[in-house]
Formats: sequence, C-alpha cells, structure tokens
Amino acid sequence: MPELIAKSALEGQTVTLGTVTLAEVDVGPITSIAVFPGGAKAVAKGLKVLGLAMPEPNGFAEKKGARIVWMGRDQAFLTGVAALALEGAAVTDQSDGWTVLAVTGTGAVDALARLVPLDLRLLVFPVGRAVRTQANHMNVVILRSGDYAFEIMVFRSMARTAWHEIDTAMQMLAARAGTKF
Amino acid sequence: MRIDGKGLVDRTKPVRFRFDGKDYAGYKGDTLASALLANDVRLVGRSFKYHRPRGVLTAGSEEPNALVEVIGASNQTPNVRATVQEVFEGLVTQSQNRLGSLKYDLLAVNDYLAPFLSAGFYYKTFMWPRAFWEGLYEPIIRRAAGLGSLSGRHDEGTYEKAFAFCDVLVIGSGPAGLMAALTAGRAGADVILCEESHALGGRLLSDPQTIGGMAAGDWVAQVVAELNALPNVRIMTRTTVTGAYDNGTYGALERVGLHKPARPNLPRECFWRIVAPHAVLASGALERPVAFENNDRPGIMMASAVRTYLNRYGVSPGKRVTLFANTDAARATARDLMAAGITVAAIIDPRPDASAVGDCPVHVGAEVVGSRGRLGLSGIQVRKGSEIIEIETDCLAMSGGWNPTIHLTCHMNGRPRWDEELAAFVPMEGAVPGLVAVGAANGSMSTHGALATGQAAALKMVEALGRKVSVPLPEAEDAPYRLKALWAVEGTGRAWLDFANDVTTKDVKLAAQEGYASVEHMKRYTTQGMAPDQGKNSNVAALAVLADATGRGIPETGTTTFRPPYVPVSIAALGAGGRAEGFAPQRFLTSDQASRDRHAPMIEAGLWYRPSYFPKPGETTWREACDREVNMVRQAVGVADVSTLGKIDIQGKDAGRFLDFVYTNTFSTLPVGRVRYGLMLREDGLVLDDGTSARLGEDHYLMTTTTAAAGLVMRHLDFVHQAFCADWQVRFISVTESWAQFAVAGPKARALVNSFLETPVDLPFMGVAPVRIGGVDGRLFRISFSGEEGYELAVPTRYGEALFRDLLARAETMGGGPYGMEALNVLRIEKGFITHAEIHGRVTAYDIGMEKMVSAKKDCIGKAAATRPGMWGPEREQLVGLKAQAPISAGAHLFVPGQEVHRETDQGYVTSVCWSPTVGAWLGLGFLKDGRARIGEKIRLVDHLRGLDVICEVTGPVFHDPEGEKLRA
Amino acid sequence: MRLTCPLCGERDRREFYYYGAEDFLRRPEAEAPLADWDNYLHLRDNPAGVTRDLWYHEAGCSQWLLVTRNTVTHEISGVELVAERKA
Amino acid sequence: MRYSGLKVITEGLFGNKGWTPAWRDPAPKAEYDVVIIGGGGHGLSTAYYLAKNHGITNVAVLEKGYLGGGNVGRNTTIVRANYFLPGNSEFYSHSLKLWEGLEADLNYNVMHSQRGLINLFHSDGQRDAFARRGNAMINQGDDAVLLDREGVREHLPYLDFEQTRFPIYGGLLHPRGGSARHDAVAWGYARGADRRGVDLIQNCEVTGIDIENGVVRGVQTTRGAIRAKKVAIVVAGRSSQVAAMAGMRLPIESHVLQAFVTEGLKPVINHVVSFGMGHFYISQSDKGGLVFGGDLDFYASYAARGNLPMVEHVMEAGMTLMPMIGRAKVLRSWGGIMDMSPDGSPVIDKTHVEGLFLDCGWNYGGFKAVPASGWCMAHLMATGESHEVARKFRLDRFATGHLLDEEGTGSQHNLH
Repeated sequence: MPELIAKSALEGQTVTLGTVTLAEVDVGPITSIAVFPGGAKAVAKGLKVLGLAMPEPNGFAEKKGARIVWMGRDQAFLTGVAALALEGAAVTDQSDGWTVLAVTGTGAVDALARLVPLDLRLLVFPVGRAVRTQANHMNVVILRSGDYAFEIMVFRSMARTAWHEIDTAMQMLAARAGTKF
Repeated sequence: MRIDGKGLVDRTKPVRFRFDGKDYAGYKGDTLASALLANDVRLVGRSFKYHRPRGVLTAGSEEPNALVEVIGASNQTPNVRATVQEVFEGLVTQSQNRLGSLKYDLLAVNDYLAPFLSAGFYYKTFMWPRAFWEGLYEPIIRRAAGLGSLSGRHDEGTYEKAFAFCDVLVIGSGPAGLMAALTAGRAGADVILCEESHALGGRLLSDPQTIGGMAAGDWVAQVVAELNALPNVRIMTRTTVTGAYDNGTYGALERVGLHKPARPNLPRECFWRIVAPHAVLASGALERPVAFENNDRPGIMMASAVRTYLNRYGVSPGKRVTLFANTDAARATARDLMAAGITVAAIIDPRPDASAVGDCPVHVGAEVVGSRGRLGLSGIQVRKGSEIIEIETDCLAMSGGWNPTIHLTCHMNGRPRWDEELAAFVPMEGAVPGLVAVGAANGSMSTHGALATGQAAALKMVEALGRKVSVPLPEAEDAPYRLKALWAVEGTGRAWLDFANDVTTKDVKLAAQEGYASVEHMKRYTTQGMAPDQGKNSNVAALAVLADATGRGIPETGTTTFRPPYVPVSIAALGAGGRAEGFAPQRFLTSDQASRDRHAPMIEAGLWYRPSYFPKPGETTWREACDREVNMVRQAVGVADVSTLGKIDIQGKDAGRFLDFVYTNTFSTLPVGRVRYGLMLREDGLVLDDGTSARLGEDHYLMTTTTAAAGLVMRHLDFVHQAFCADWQVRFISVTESWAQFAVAGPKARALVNSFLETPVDLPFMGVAPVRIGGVDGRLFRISFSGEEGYELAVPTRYGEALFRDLLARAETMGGGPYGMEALNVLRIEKGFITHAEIHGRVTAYDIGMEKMVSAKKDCIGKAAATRPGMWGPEREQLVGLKAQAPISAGAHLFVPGQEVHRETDQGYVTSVCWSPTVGAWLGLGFLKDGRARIGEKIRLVDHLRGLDVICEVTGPVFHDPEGEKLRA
Repeated sequence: MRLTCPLCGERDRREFYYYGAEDFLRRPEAEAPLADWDNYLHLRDNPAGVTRDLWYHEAGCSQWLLVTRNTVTHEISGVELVAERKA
Repeated sequence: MRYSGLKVITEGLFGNKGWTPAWRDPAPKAEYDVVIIGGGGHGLSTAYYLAKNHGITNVAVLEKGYLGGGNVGRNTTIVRANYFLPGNSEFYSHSLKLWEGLEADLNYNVMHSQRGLINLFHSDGQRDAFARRGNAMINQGDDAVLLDREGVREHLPYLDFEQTRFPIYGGLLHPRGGSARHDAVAWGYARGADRRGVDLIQNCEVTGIDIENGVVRGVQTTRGAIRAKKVAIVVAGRSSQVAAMAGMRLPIESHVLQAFVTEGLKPVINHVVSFGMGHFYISQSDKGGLVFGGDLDFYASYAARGNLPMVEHVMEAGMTLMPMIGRAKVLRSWGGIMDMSPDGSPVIDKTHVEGLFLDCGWNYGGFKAVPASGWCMAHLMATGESHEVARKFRLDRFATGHLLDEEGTGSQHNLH
C-alpha cells in the first residue's frame, strides 16, 4: 500500500523583507458552491448550519473559522471547514487547486501595487473585501483580512511564479527604502 | 561659469563626473548640462544629419541637442538628455553620433554636402544599379544615421512597473500645479502630484519673483511642506506623465535610480499606470526658438534656459550674453544676468513698439540674421533696418514666445485650438475626459493666472468628489503676455527649425514647392518633428513656415498629432518584469522534481513544463531513450504525468443536455461510470478540441480538454452557457489544478494499478470508478492515449508527488518506468490519435474522418456552419497515415510521384512523424487531398528545408492494433 | 481603458477578453439557411460610433458582458451581464 | 521630371529651385471612367496600374484627407512573401516580385531593403508548422531557410538564448523579406499615377455612391457629384462605412493595431525579427529607430490610438526575447485601423452592384500587398475577371466555406 504524503506547493515558506512578510498559509478545505437556478433558498438553508450566507459580490464573511468567499455570479468558496452537502448547488472540492499566500505588513499595499491592477486604498478596498483579479499575468483571488493583511489565492501550479513575483516586488521596495533621495 | 551665491545646488556636496574622458566637478543638484556649462563646456554633441557642432539649448526634457551616452559598469544608455540627467559621484558620460572626436567629427563633411542632402533627396537617387542599394548605399546611410549606441549586451538592469490610484492627479508642480495640489489636498482628496524634475516648484525655481508677499522659493517650500504633511497627498518627483489613455488612465515614468550609482534591486526606472478620475494638467509651456541663419551654434540657447541655469544652478552659460526675444517677459533673463554681474552685450527685440529702455543696448525692431563661431558662438549679426550690426557674444539667449505644453490633451485624438493672441495652440477643452489644463499649459501665462486657474480647476474637482474647501489665493504678478509672432528671420542661409533632425526653413519650403504641402506630408518628407524631441521645439514654427509658403493660415494648415509618450520611455521600463522567465507564468507539475531527479529534460508545453524523456545511463540521444520508453509501454508498463490536461467538473440536471450542445456527439445517453470520447467544434464548424468526458453520477460529468485548449474551452463553455442557456440547471468549474493525474499504460498496467488499490477494480474499457489509495480518495479511469491497456489515476494534487514516485518505483520492479512527451507522441502517432498538430484550426470533422460523430439527431455548436459546401468533399485534405522506410518530416508537402513539385501540384502536407519501434518504420500523420480514397497509393514526400524526398505509402491513420484489441483486453 | 463589470466593479482592460459584436448572441435556429449563419458569423455593421459588443471578464468573475461602447471615442455607456441581458 | 543622382547634384548646385511638384492638385472633373475611393497605398497603386497596364487614364483617386494618410503611412513597413495557403502564396509572391522592381518602375526610391526576415519558433510543434510554411514558400518559387538554434545565433547573436521564457529552437529565414520606406511607396505610386494622367484629389470625401438599377453611376463627394463608369472602394479602415453607402454589410470588424518607434540608434538590428510566442516583431529603420509592433488592442475601434496593456505586452515580449534593446527609448507610438476579416485574408472582388468593386479586408498585412493589390484590382476592373493570383480573394468565401485561414483561428475577426 503506498504511503501518500501530502505536500503543499511551497511547503509553508515564509520571508520578510523590510516591512512586508510573505508566507504560504493553509486555509483548510476549499469548497466551491455554485447555486443552480432556483437553488438559492435551499443553499441559504444549508449554509445556515454554519451561520453563513452566500456573500455579497466582492466580499467574504467569517464565522468560527469558516469563511465564505464570493467567487462570481451565484458562486462562492467555503473555506476552513469540511465540505457540506448542499441542496440547490453544485458542490466541488477545490482544496488542492489553490495556493494561498499571505502578504502582511505596512508595505503590503505597496508590494501588491507592483502586480495588481486594482485600487487597494483602504477606503476603497476595506477589510472584508474579496475580489477576483490579476497579479501580473496570473488570475488570483485577493482577500483583505486586515488593514495591512491580504491573502492571495493563486492556482497551485503557478505558486512558484506568484511567490517569485511578490518577492521581487518586495526586494525592489526594500531597495528603494534603503536609499536616500 | 559658476556664479557665487546663486542657485539651488548644494555647494557642500561636490560631485566628480566624467564627460568624453575628462573629469569635471559639479554639485549635488546639478544636471549634467548645468555642470558642463559651469565648467565652460559648450560643445556637447553633433547633429543628426549634418553633424553640426551643438551645445545645450534648453534646460528640460525637450532638449534636442545635448544627448549623450551614460556609461555604466555593465552597460551603456544612449540618447540621455544632459539637461535631465543629474550628476552623481562617478557618473561617466560621453558624446555620441560622431566619427572621431567630438571636436573633429569626420562626418562633419556632410555639412559641406548640404546642398545635395536637401529634404527627401534620398527618394530621388540611389536607385541604380539596383543591387547597390542593399550592398552599398543603404549600409553607408545606416552607419551614418542613428544617434547613440546600444551596447548589444543584455540589459541586466532592474526595472519596475506599478499601479497607483487617486482622486486627483496633478501633472506639474509649478505655481498652477502646486496650487491645484494644495487645494485638492486640503479638501481631503487623494492627490498624486507628479513632477518631472527632482525638485518641486517648476518655473518658480528659476524665477525670483514674489508670491503672497514672500519670495517665490519660500512660498514653494511652504506649500511643499504642507503637502508633505498631508497623508492624502503623494508626491512623485522625477516622474514624467507620459501618456493619457482611456477612462482616466495615465502612464508615468519615474526615474528611480538613474541619479545615483547602481545598487542591487534598486530599480533604474518605474513605469506607473495611474488611474485618476480627475487630472490637472499643469505642465507649463515650452519656449520656442527663432529660425535665423546658423541659429544652431553652441552658445545659442533658449532665454528661459539661460535664466534657469543662472537662478537654479548658479551657472552663467556665457560671459557676454545677448538676448533676442519678442516678449517683455524674456527681458527678465537679461535683468537677472546683469544683477549677477554678467555682461549683457545687447537686447535685440523685433517688435517695433517694444520698450527701448534697458541697462544695456537695446535694438528695437531688429533681428538676429546670422552667427559665427565654429565650435561655439563668438558673435552675431543683427539687422536693424538696412543696417547690419556685428556684436561679439558667447551666448545668445533667444525667445520666440511660448507654446503651451498641451501634448497630453492630444493623446486621445483631441485637436488643439489655435489662439491668435498667444500665437500658439491651446488645448481643446474636454479632449481627454477628466483632464483639465491650467496655467501656462492652457495659455494663462502669468503667475497669477497659473495660481488662479490651478485653484479653480481643483475646486471643481473637489466639488465633484463631494468635498468642500476654501484656500486663499496668494497674490502674484499678473503681467500681460504680449508678443509679435516671429518664426523665422528672412534670409538666404540655412536657418534651423528642427535642431535634432537638421530640418531648416529651406527644407520646409522645398516640401511645399514639391507638393508635399499638407502638414503631414511636410513632416514626413522633411522628417520635421520626428526626432527625439518630437518637434517640441520646432513644430509650430515649421507649421508657420509651411503656412507662409503655401499661402494658408496656420489654423487651416493644421497640426500634426502629438502621440504618447510625452518623453521617450525605455523599452525596459515599459516591459519591466518581462525579462527572462518573467514574460509568462510558469506552471509546474507535482512530479516536476521527481522528473528532474531522473535528469529528464523539461520542455515547455504551453505554460507548463513537462518531461521530454527519461535518459538511462549509456543512452546518448533522445531517440534511444524514446524508443526504449515506447517499447517499455508496449511490452511492460509506463507511467506519465498527464495532469496538464484540462479538467472541468460539470454538474446539474441539464449537464448531459449541455454536453450534447457543445459536443458533436451525445453524452446524455452515457451510462454512469462510463467515459466517452467527444469532439467539440467552433461555431464556424471547424474542430475546436477533443477529449474524453466521464459520467461520474446521474447529474455529474467530468470533461477533459487538451492541455493547449484548456482555457479556450472554459471560455467557450462559459459563453455557450451564459449566451444561450443561462437558465439551464448546469454549473461547471475547472478542477485542472485539483487533481494530479497519471497515465499507467501497457500490458502490465492492470497489475500495477491493482498492486496498490485497497480494493482491486475490474474496469471495462472506457470505464471510471472511485478508488481509495493509501487512505486517499481518488479516481480511476480506464482510458488510453497509447493504444495499450491504459488507466489514468487521479488523486488530490497534494498527493501527486508521492503517488508519482510510488508508481515509478512499482513500475520499475515490473520492467517498466516513466515515459516522457517524446514517447507519448510516438505512442499516439502509432495509434493514430490526433493532437493540435492535426486539429490546427483549419480542419473539420470530415477532414479527420469523424463526420459520423456529428449527431444527426440534435443541434450542436458548429453543426450548421460545417455544412457549408467548402467544408467537405474530395477537394479537401483528409487525415491519412504515411509509412516510409526512410526518415520523413512534419512540415513536408506531398506530391504524386513523378510529377513536378510546385504549389499547383501540391497534394497535402505532413503534421506529425516518428520512428516507430513498434512498426519498424517511419510513420506520419498528414492531410492529403481526397486522402481516404487514396489509401494504398504511393505518395512523394518533399521537404526542401530538410533535404528530404521520400516515397511513402498512404495508409489509414491507425498503425498499431487497428481493431483495438489491446485496449479492451 | 477601464470597464465596469456589473459584478466586480471598475477594472482595467487587461482583465478582459474581447470576442466581437453582439451579433454572436443572435444564434440562428439549427435549420436556418446558410445565409443566416453567414450573417451571424461573419457580416458586421461595424459602426464608427456606438456599438454593442461582447467582453469576457476572464481574470475576474468569468462572466460574459454586453458592453455599449463608442468605437471612435472609446466611451463606455453601459455594461450588462450576458446571462441576465434584457434583449 | 525624372529623378536621378545627377539631378540631385545639379539641383543642389542651383539652390534646389528647379524641383517641381511630385503631383498636380487638380479640381475634380464631372466625370471619369474610373473613380477610386481612397488615396492610400492600395488605391494609388490601383490607379497606377490601371494607367500603366491597361491604358485607363481617365481616373480619379478621391482621398478625404491627404494621400497616403491611412495605414500605408502608419505601419511597421515589413515586406515579405511567407504565406503557406494556396490563394495567399501566389498573391504575396507576385507582390514581392513587384517590390523588387518598384524603384526602377516608379523612378522613386522606396528604400525596399531585403535584409532578411526571421520568424523564430519555440517548440517542436512550431518548427513543424514553420517547416510546412517554408516548404510552401519554396514550392511557390520563393525562398526559405530553416535555421536551427545555432543558425539563429549566427544571424541574431543578441537574442537571449539562455534565459528567455520560451527557448529559441530555431527560425525560418526568408532572405528576400525585409522592409521599405512606407511613405515613399504611397508617394511613388502617387507620382507615377499622376504622371500618367490620373487625377489625385485630396480633401475630397465621398458621401454617397450613386446606384441606378443595380449599376453604379458615380459618387457624391464633399466637392460635388462625380459621374463614373466604374467605382472602386479601396478604403481599408473605413470599408464598412463606404460599403454601407452601397447597401453592403461586410465581413469586417475594425480594430486598432499599435506600433512603436524608438529614438535613433546606431545599427544594431539588421533583420526583421519576429517572436513566435508573443506579439512582437522588430526591425531597424535606415534612420536608426527601432520599429516594432505587436498585436491588435483586440477591441473594435476607429480611434487611431491604443491602450497600455498591449503596449506593455509588446515591450515585455521584447525584453524576454532580446533584452539588449532595454535601454532604447520608445519615442512614439501610434495606432492604425485595420479591416479584420473572419479568416485573416483580404477581398478583391466585384460586388452585387455592377461596376462597383471592392478591395478590403487586409487585416494587418496590407503594406506588403500594396503592389499586387493594385495590380490585381486594376486587372479586375479593366478586364472584369479576377487576376489569377487573386482568384481566391472572393467576397462570398465566408458564406461558402472556402476559407483562407493562415492562423487557423476561425470566424473571430480579431484573432487573425
């Protein structure tokens, strides 16, 4: 019988440069919930068990370690808790499809501004936001979990590129900070 | 020469730099131009065409003459404006576009040939004999042309790109820009203030006037201090806004590290995309030269530049200066020079009604008609009435008035408006939505006008943002701007318009004479305005000369279009991040490391990296490894990572119906637990993709796409779903990344699979079942891309590497092992399976012999268009197999043996070939006219490029196990 | 260039994929004459002015969008979801 | 006036006073045998060959702006004959032959320079596809050489052979490919047509096409009505609007294509080089600027300007392929409006209106086609029959499915 050892894409790597920390994090199971036409009520009922509801566009909500993240029209990702059987929706396991990178620190916005074509000003992009967008040439999901804390979900196969690009942005920022004008 | 006590350079920080091999001293805060002028270096470059000696003309990024090469440790940068480049300790520069030394440039001979090098001369000659163009004339022209040099080495510098967002973008930090930024900033709006120079203040740094009762410099310092303290204001110095794009997007270039020695990871430049619903264009105005004979000598400069060098840098560009200007404002240059103790030899003012009063000789109603001094100005000739006056001078400060810097307002095709009073183009309001030009950029030439219009524009924007603010307007000069347009002084000699491209008034007149009379024709014929300054110094004057020559007015003549970028931007900055592997994301399989451990060369498959083959000790070519791997699969068992195939999870009561709509064949009838091959068309009837889809449950399918088309298919499915059946009970999502999937193929495949399944399964061919492996839920498919009994085993991606390593270890105990892309390709050719080499976008289901897979019982995407008469029939090239005993090649064309080889006899082409160790022959797949009717014929394969000419046998496309007995075993 | 996705909000053009004119939404009946299919697949009004065309929010919510747009000024006057389009 | 080196010298000695206008500026006559709508490269060459090859000189070219103001004056000037589909092969082959004699024919130096074009490939599959193309070029009688990686290195040592994202496997060299001076082509044809009696009328916009009983009678213009026996629509970039005047809906969508030029540099790139894995092609002009471009901005547009995402993509492609150009500075960018057809190939055909002819759909390959397009259009208008090298450029081929799709991307206009 084979012994199958689980491995994440970046094996939990972490790096801090200047005011920014980049780390691979484990958010637990990720389950896609895609509501069928007419299925909203049933889904709402099913999610109530967790104290959650389908999120508003571009947002996420949390309850006791369970998080529901908007992913599109009639679609959300449930993370942090085991998949649950839901009437009225297509439920698909996505746990292995994504690598999640936490970008934290006072320079996090500046680092992401090197890659993300999105207005990340706190007023416009407050805590609780979750958007699908790009980081350079990769499609990503970005969650703002704190004033200086973001989580970036990227396709697992591209994790190394995502890491490299954020790390490069951090290095350039640090080099700028290290020179007087 | 440096003037004691003047200027804003930091005299406590001397800096050593080098120009043309000689060391000089400057100060922190100097540009290369100011530092060279401080050292009395006037000759800094050679002109483009005539190689005329040239000196600094301006004090800004519009400089046409003083372009130099900056020599770094590892590379050099050509065409750097000496007027922008700041000096720093160790800066090394050299002049460019010369043959020999700057002083003795051998190509200066061109200046003597000028009569034969008039506008467009090259269109009229060099035509005979024909071969001499590429062989002789063109190489000479190419060598002589161009300005600075690239080294030819890779640019290893660091570059950056970034995004920024704000409520109000202020472009320029002169009085108008500062006032706008202050107003918007105090109102609480998010402001980005971009300033091209390293210091804020714009023209106020060069102009010792009074604002709000204090020295302008103090006012600037006070405003800047406040802006710096506002958290909602972001000041970006050394940043030039280069372009205006749709919906409030602006491009901007920041010079991050160009003013200091290179450091690791410090970007040289950063290209910003700034998004702002409101923008204030406070870019000021550019002073314009006057065309007169020999007006291009080193020492002839813009009056405002002379003033800037004096007041901002503490440098006088001459010891005995003359002023030639048609505005009152320009007289300030003379006043400031005299106040600094510099001799002003004369003021020449062409306006007959100008004031004749001054502290130096003033020639009213006079014009400069000539100059002398080979490598630097030594004197000028002034015409006053019928009299010619000779004046000794080493610096002529000239001004023909001002052109508002309107470029950004034209970037979205806006045409500027001619203002007679200003004798200049001003912006058309609303030409760039959200962008408002203020101050001199909008023709308000006084300081008061700048402050007032800057504030007014900002107030409107603030109001639109729902904010309120009250900011007092400081008092400032409000002198009227009065000029008599003077573009070119009458004369017979060469008078330069475009210094950078060596275009003279004669050239423009010649263009008109030859019928190139539209402004675009004149520009293109003479190259006026096409040089590095893009006509910033010359376009309007050239237009006026053309208007004069054609007898039209300037407004009727029109203007050429300003296009981005406002200042040239390095390719490296715009392409930051693209270097090396940064051009596109890299996708790695979970088996990547295991494959590399086995020394498999990894090759690109789209964005993925896949193993090409797995060499064994003793194997010296890829073919040896490939043949072994093919035999291994045919005789024992092989393992390959096929996770790159697209996988789409499709659920819902209408899932089957949906698949029936997107596939040509039917899936709603597929039993649960079974897999079916599907063919997908584009709506135009040509093949989009193929793959297998499995029915995992009553309302649950898993579709597989090819690696190449995974994204394409997803987009297609989204379109079909949302456009035509959004109300159906179907939902789908990509699970490509969720599963690691491995093909296990060969006669021993079943034994291998069963060796680790908790419960051995007995799957029929094209069956699917859930399995458990080492406590993990997986899926087992019995499908084959090799023609052998084959399985594909899928587990959650996190277990992929472990499973792959385990599979290889087990396979190796059974005489098997991993196989790579090369073997995979051979196996599929032997079995006649197609890939995107065959379904290359021009083939129909008919062409590949699958027309029967297009169900007659239902509609599907592409079905109707595939019935067009040109899409089927014997004229079309059809998929066949080719078999030969000699090497053949993909890309070869097919001909009837014995017939001539040319386009009209062409019968088809080859798409895939391999040496088949199984069949013992060279095999190919290809497309042959009416091919299915020609099986058994001989065909001639010709590949001119690889020197192949081989007779092949035309066969069916399936070479190995055509009955499929092995698959079903 | 920026488009406002009805779900995701205002986004940079780089997040979107462009397909073509809204004609692609008017798929003929399966049995329609080939001329209808020619019209559907190939022929276009292609106006210099206001048009409606199809964009895909590829880097965002994966929705197809029907965009009302001026091809001369690039002004965008409306965006709706294809899946929920009115007509 | 005949141009020559001697003439340049004698004129130079006498102050260049003797040069005469390259073309007249005539007022439109009331009637012509042929009216050509569009004074771009294709319209001017059509007029030239009508006069030269067919003796039809009572011709007017109507141009709403200035001659050569469309795509012939805003492109990346590449001249090549490297197509592989029958229908395209013979046409571009013919065009290249015309280019090779153009200076002598026009007595105008268009600076056609056959410095060689190299299409790089980055995988085995691409190599095979280019081999198919190269063999088709040779079958057509043109030239092609398949270079391996080392062969490419000999020609283009400055490419990044070590780190580039998509390794260079080799290239297809087309030795007779190269570039030309774009404006000169328009001017040369204009001058040639004018000298043969053609009236070139600028600032004359066509506002209507007069049709009676299915037969064309003339055009309405901003400078009055002009009668004509035959009318040609040769207005790539505006084809849909002008064809609509004749009640036609064309298989065309208009798109903007950007191009770029850097400041002048000493010679550093000799060939025309084309990247196979991104949208990037480059050459260096005789003036020293690097002239390069990429793909469409991809949205339908009539604004002759683009946006940043494609600008950045092109530059990133340049940086991964040949990072030695990093310090060259982009001086100017511009956009041209392209007639994009559903298979990427053009139309030279009659229309449903008798006497009305159509030349359109050049996608972004129209510059190199200028000579042959005019040649074939003139042939069609003069004889009523398609020229043998343009026989497949039919307007109805989309309806019938006889496509000429070199890219294989199908009926999505912007993908060609």
